[in-house]
Amino acid sequence: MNVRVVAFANVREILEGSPRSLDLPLGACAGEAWNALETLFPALCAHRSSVRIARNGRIVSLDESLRDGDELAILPPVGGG
Amino acid sequence: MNVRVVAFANVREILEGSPRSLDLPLGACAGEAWNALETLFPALCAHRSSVRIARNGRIVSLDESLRDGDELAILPPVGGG
Amino acid sequence: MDRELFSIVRGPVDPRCLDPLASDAQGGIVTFLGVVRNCSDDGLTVAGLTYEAYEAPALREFETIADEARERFGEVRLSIVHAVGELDVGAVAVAVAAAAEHRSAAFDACRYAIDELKRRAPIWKKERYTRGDSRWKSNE
Amino acid sequence: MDRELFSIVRGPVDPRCLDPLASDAQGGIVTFLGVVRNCSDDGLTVAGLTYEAYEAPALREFETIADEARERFGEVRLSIVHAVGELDVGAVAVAVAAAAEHRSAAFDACRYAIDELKRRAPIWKKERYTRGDSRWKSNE
Repeated sequence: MNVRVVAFANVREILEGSPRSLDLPLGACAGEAWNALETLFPALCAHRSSVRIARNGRIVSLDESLRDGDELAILPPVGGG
Repeated sequence: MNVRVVAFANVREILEGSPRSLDLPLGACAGEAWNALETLFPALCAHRSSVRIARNGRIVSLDESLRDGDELAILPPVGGG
Repeated sequence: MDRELFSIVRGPVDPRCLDPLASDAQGGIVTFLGVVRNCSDDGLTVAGLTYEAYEAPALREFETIADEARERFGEVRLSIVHAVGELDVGAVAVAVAAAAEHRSAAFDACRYAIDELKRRAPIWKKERYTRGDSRWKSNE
Repeated sequence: MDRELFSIVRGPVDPRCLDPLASDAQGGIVTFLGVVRNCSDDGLTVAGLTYEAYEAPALREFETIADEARERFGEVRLSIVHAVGELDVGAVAVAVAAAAEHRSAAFDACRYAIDELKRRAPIWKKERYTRGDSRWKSNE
């Protein structure tokens, strides 16, 4: 299955220029998606403990199962205002 | 001696149409000025405990001595904002 | 640092008079607008308010309040503008703005200023009701 | 009751977008403007900020924050507008307005909204310095 990846701020800059979709085994969870991204972009390791993952716009835990077509967002610590 | 009297809100309405100066014995204090006003305008009695008196723009106690030419202001409880 | 404004104006306050308070060093600006409501606290329908002020002492009080806010909350700039005369429902009767490097001081200073203005400034308010009468209302 | 505004705009926020929040029943309007400062918290001279947002979730967060403010502080109306893109020093990055019958709820709701926005809304900020480099800054 395939999920679309969106990222922001410093994480977006690490992923910049890369395809924004990720092929994953059917039934993969959010944590597996993150691991796949880390393999592709080792610079992400430093952000592992600080990012949150959103599935279709809602924050989820790493064991959340994904579905084909999901939007997976990588959210570093926020800085609005 | 003569002091100028200014008043505000409901107290101003009680004094309305009256001369705005008050003749007092030399060396009179703010309390005596108030008493003279109460004699002229008995409706002021009801406000005795709630008003404050300012001499030349500064709140004073009733025993403050007045001087010729002072501005005496009668201030009911405030309602700004 | 002298774009603070302490003023009493005839008729409604135009909140844009607070705009010059902003500066490049201040990250937070908190503004309070007091607006004439259509209903009194005791449930009467309000046609408008009439304010009067003991003007020079009121302006001195505004400046004293601003000095106190700086003592309490640190470097903060304040403007305070109050209307006198007849105001319709919806008009701005009072505008307070506080600008500070960070938002916490700006919130605290703005709130302190409007609270103290209502408690201390020599300004009076008469509520005019749609049924025809009117009444002086104090903040006590 | 639907003149509340939750919005993300490209470029500086025009604070006048908050004006429609006023109504004849609300006596107190508290506004917070967050302005781009010329100096970072660590003392560097700032040329400007660049914001980005995860827009749809950020707007939902604004509405959730407004709902929470109503639960906590009673009948209050809120508008929240945040900028994205490049902002110069002095530009308004975020504007929050709270209108309530009395000022206390308006102050509390406005402060709650900006505090929670900074804590929770999926928005990010990069400081650009006059010396040429830039850095992502979180609120943590």
